[in-house]
Amino acid sequence: MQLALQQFINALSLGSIYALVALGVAILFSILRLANFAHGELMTTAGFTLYMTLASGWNWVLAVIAAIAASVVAALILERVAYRRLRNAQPLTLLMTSFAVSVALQSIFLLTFGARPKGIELPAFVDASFRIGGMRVQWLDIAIILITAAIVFGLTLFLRKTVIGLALRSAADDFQTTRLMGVKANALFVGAFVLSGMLAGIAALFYFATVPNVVPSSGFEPMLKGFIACVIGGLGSLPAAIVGGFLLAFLEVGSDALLSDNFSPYLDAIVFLIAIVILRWRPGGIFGVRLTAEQRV
Amino acid sequence: MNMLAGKWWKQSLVGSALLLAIVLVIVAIVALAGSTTDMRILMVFLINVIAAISLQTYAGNSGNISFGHVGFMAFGAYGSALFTADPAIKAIGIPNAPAFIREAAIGFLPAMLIGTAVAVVVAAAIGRVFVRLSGAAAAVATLGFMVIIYTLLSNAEELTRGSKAFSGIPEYTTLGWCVALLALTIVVARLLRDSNTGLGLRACADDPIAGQAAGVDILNSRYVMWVASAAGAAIAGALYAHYIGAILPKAFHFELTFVLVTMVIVGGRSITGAVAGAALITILAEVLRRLENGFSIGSINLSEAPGLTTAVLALLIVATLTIRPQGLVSRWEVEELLHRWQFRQKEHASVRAEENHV
Amino acid sequence: MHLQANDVVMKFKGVTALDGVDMELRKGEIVGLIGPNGSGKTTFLNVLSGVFTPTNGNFRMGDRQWSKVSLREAARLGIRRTFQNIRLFPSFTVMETVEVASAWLDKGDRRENAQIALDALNFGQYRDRIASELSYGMQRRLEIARAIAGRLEFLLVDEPTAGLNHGESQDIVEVLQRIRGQRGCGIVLIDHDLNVIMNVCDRVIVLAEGKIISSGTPQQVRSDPKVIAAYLGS
Amino acid sequence: MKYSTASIIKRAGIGLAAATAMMAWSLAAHAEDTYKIGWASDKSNYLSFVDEPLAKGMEVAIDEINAKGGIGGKMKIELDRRDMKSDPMLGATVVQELIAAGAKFIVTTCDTDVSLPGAQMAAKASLPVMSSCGADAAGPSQVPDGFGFLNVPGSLTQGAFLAEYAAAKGYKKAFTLKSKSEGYTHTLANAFEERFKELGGEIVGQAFYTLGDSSYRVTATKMVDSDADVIMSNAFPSDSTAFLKDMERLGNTKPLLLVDGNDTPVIFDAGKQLALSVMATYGGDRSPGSTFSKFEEEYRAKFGADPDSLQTALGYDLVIAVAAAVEAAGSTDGPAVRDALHNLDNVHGATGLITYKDSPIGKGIPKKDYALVKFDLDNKKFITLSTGFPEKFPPVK
Amino acid sequence: MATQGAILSIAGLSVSYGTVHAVRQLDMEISEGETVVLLGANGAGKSSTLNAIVGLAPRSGGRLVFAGEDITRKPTEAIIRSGLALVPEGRRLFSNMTVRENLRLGAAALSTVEFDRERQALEDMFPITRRRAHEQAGLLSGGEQQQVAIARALLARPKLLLLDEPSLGLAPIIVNTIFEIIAELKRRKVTILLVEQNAERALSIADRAYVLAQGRLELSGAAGSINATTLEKAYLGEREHA
Repeated sequence: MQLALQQFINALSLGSIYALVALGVAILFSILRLANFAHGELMTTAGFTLYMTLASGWNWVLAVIAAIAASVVAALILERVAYRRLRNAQPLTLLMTSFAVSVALQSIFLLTFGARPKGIELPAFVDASFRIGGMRVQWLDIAIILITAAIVFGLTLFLRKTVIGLALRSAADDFQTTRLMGVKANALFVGAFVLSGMLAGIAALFYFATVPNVVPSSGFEPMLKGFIACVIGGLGSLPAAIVGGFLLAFLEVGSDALLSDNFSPYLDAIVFLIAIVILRWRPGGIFGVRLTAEQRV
Repeated sequence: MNMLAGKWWKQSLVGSALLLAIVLVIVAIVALAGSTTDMRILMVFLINVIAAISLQTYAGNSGNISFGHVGFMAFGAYGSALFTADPAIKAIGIPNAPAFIREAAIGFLPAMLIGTAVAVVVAAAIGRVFVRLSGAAAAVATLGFMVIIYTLLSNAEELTRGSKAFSGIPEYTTLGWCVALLALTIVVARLLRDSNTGLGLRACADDPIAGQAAGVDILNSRYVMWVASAAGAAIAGALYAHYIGAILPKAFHFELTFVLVTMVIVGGRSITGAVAGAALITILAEVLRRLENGFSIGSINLSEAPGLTTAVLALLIVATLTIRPQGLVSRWEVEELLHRWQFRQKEHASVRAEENHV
Repeated sequence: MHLQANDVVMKFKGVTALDGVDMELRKGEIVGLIGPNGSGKTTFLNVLSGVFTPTNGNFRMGDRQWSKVSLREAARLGIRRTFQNIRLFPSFTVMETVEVASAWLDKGDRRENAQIALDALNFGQYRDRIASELSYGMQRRLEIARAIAGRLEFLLVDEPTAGLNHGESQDIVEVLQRIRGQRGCGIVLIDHDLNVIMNVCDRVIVLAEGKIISSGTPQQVRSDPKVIAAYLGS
Repeated sequence: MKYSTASIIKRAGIGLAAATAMMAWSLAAHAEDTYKIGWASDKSNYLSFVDEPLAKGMEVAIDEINAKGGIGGKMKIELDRRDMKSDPMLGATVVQELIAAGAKFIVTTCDTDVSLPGAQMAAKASLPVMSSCGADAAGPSQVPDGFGFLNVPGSLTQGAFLAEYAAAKGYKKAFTLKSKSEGYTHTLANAFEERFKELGGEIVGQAFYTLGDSSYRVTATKMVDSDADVIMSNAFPSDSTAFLKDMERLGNTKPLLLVDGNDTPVIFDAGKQLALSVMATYGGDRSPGSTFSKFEEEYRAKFGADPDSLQTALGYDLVIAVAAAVEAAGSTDGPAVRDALHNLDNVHGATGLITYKDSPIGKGIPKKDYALVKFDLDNKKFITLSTGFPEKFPPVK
Repeated sequence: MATQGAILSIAGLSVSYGTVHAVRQLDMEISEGETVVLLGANGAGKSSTLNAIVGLAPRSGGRLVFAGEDITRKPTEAIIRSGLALVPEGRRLFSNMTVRENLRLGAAALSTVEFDRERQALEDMFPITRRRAHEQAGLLSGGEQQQVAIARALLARPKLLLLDEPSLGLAPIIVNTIFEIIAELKRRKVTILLVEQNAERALSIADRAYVLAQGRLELSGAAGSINATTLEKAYLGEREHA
């Protein structure tokens, strides 16, 4: 029971990180139909920023702000340099472009920082934990879960209460009519990338708080998890991304905790298999719209 | 005479012959003028072309990308390698494998057929799931397939030595084999592409509603292409294994996937496109790599910028996709390109003639 | 052979687009389907050709009866169509566009069959052009050529003269009459140009708010006060 | 417009001419009096983080030898390192290229599996070939005619060494962490398990990870919850640092055994759990005056910084061993150098005495003493507890 | 030929989608406070004209001047911000968002305080927007949706309101409501350009009318001067042809 509870908290914490990554991916997909594989590199950017700022003795609060800012700036540069020209391109072209951008960024990190892991000097409180009824709970996990909840709440508020938030939602639904409301198209794209970059930055903070090193390829694994979460949840929908993130985490932790050691090396395969089985029954994801013939024939 | 008139399969054969002739010219030039290293690059290129054409048979016809085809290459590679490797080496390397594998020492062709058959059976068994997906869901699901195969192979210590290299594979892959199998691949891929199934599927990639209204069965057509392309990938995998002599699961992972998918996307949506993309990517990668090596000895430290090659290659791909999203040759095959070029020449000529009159 | 639609109802998210439509179509007959915007004409075509599954109702053709049919199955039954917003295969040549239908809905040499369909619409020297680069009028014609290649029992044509000038419209009218004559198929024609409808149709059916409000010869329909009211408002 | 097209072409032309001239010059430098070591190395993929420090260590050794006039005082060593991106196919191509460029000795990257096609290519050209730090004891046996070599004693002996240490400490129940992604990350742990059981221990749990995993929470939870009295991890950074962090947060108090891949300052990012940890590595004698400290001084003199991992010392050792073999062979001929290397006995390397002669592990695999070290968290230093070699270890498979 | 007092003047407007000419050489003018109706059969180019005015349809020629400003080359959002509002055909509400949220987007350029003020003023005219403010717009009936769509367009206090087929697909009784709303807007001196199929109703409310056929201006004049016979011809074709 106690072990199960412990693993439950593990899954919640892991799910929070996945959900944040998935949200960042889903925002760009819902508005631009862009499956941004370079999302992981935004996280890596934040990671290297954390490394550099903390290594040069910055206060951790400043470092955190710098990391998120770096990832937002990187997102904006990507929008301007790579994606703006491709606004009307086929989704497949967008997907391949983002794949290539991801590879290019990894190589640039390699050139700049080298391949050796760079240690991030995390403040000591990150490791703190407390006991409750014989169970050891990490403050970090509590923080991750609470902050993620706050971000989801804040994001919901932002998307419901601010004009730009409403416009982002309506653009995902009907881009033309959103422009008819006098909303600037460029502002929308920039807004979407800023949000996506911010989410990548925050997810990176949590990620690098658990992995205390950053390497050029750091972002790949969380990006992939974010994508799986999005796809099984239903691509293009923000709530689905969050649910997908937690679902994936519970799947992972559940199979890891419950399966016998013999299956444990197959964990990645098992998770993907379940994802594919879900897609078999719901090709649009669990909460995806059923793919019907286009309305306007 | 109009090259594109007559029975469709005649055009396929003419086109295949033309494409093959171009590849043969490249082969001849490298064989006559190239170094031993150039020959190796050529062989790898030929194997990659077979893999790229196979991937194209699915991706180019269906408009759906697959990140999973290296999994089928792995089936071809391991399937063929297991049955041909020296039993003495297998006795040490995989002592617990079933005897019919451990003791087998069959020829290249039957072994390749076994590898291909395994890939086809797997593709046929799982294909129905993948053909229903498109876009990002298809990308993630096929990526998942690749990870699953990779994980299974990495763990199959008893059978394949797991993540460790499986060696002692006879080096059967010669230039002759490569060219012969490439010829076969081109012809089959062309016939499939131009067949009713391929034609209908390509139409649906352009507009699924209109395609179905013209009677096309999308899912079954995709399924046929999926299975056929798995077979082609397996053949490429077998050639790979018997060229390199030692294989490991890591060889069939993200890196190779990225290379093949890039070749196909950069090339365009045809068999000719796959060949053109493979040629372009191979040449670019080689030029960049040699530039790096060439400068590594002197005082210029280009070699100290090792990520540069990959970065430049990736940025070139981004540039290609931005400038020419439809790929180098778009949707055309080589004989169609020729025909269209002639056609345009004629049009220009007539315009010029008219201008002269005035 | 008759194609019969019985009590067809189509609802989208609570909006009733078709409200119990009964219709009988006969081979060899050109039927005009008219009505104000939003009256359900295109929806009826979509239901008939398998794009949408109707909420209620069924169809019968010869000894076959169905309530649900896919786009592809409808095509195989010989119920062929064009689209209001032209739907070609943008990367295909003219020849290939028609070949698709010949390949999947016909036996024999698909190129020969496609050529026959193209010739029926005078496509002569255009066969190697890219469909999306044709003029609008030619694209409309190409859609018809594709729709008549292979099995053809009923041809559903959705606004074939939209955006065309008078000469081009006349051309389309002649083409449709010729197809009817040569192939003996039934044709359902939706068009906003009532001159076209009145000229070419044997029978006209008028839809308004998802219901048939009038039908008969063009003359009968034209002088039906209900029709005039529906068009001009009450 | 600042530059005309013509001037750009001209500039490019000059650049090209300069490059050609440089290549010609470099070819001329391949005189008879140099011994070229060709290295198909990973410069840009996931193994580059070990090949980088290895390269620096090799440069230190080459400088040291060349300063004395070269091998035997007359033959300078030259290193030609080319990128094979951890791609086995490209690895074979690069080896072929290096052979064509006049390399007499081939070094491959730090993974015997990825290196194998290249190694077989070298053997076909009758050149000895050594993996820069690959530890799979089966590696050399897969290279024909005895041309294959390792630079380290391999994972089997290290696993056994850790098991013998664990048994001597009185641990009875072990929990292991390993990954099937690489040979190194599970063969070592397998050898540990085998030897540990042989010595009466019990393996109460096994956990698997994938290279690059971010979360070890589930694994750590299981381990802390288990009744194991020792944890053995086959991970290396950054997996091992992430793992140790998660163990810390779950309040683990069980002792941990780590492997040589962690012999780098990066491991200190893992924090407090290192106080509970013991690591197997090489180079036990790091006292002032030892070969190790002499190497460290030379390294500092050349690069102006402390070596950033044990791999630097292994790179140094590689060149020292090769040079000794060439000197002993009195020839640069491939088979002669091979035979001399197989007979190398007690050569002084930075990590201790190197012996290939009559190797108890397998042909081509050197015997070197292991060191057990603990971690000085305040000064980020490794402190040697003991050195030794396992009494018994599993046979090569 | 832009005259004084014209809020919008259109000169030689052509719209083509690729090779399709939807509107050819159209001249039109709307003065402040006027209600103008644009009539024509299906496909005559009415919606294309409206879309071209706000920059959503590709303008292949002509000049558009709105409130003294040349808007010919401006992007949609800039045109909207200069004081135009379009209620598009089919309402196009954001169906997953609430009524209130839809309204808020209609006043994208306004501050929250300004929005609240405008909204309250409008809620009296469109009680539905208050009563069902927090319901999903997609769940409203067609007539209710149309009211929300009109309210949404009015929020930014446009100098000119473009209405595209507001009665489309609505039951006759609801059509009455919509026309009452238009009449009320007219009384409040809102300048309106109305595209409508229901010609009689539209003419009864409008000051002036333009009739399009096949993308060309067929006739124009005071609403009263256009009678049913002329219209019938434009809509149903000449009787002699039949």
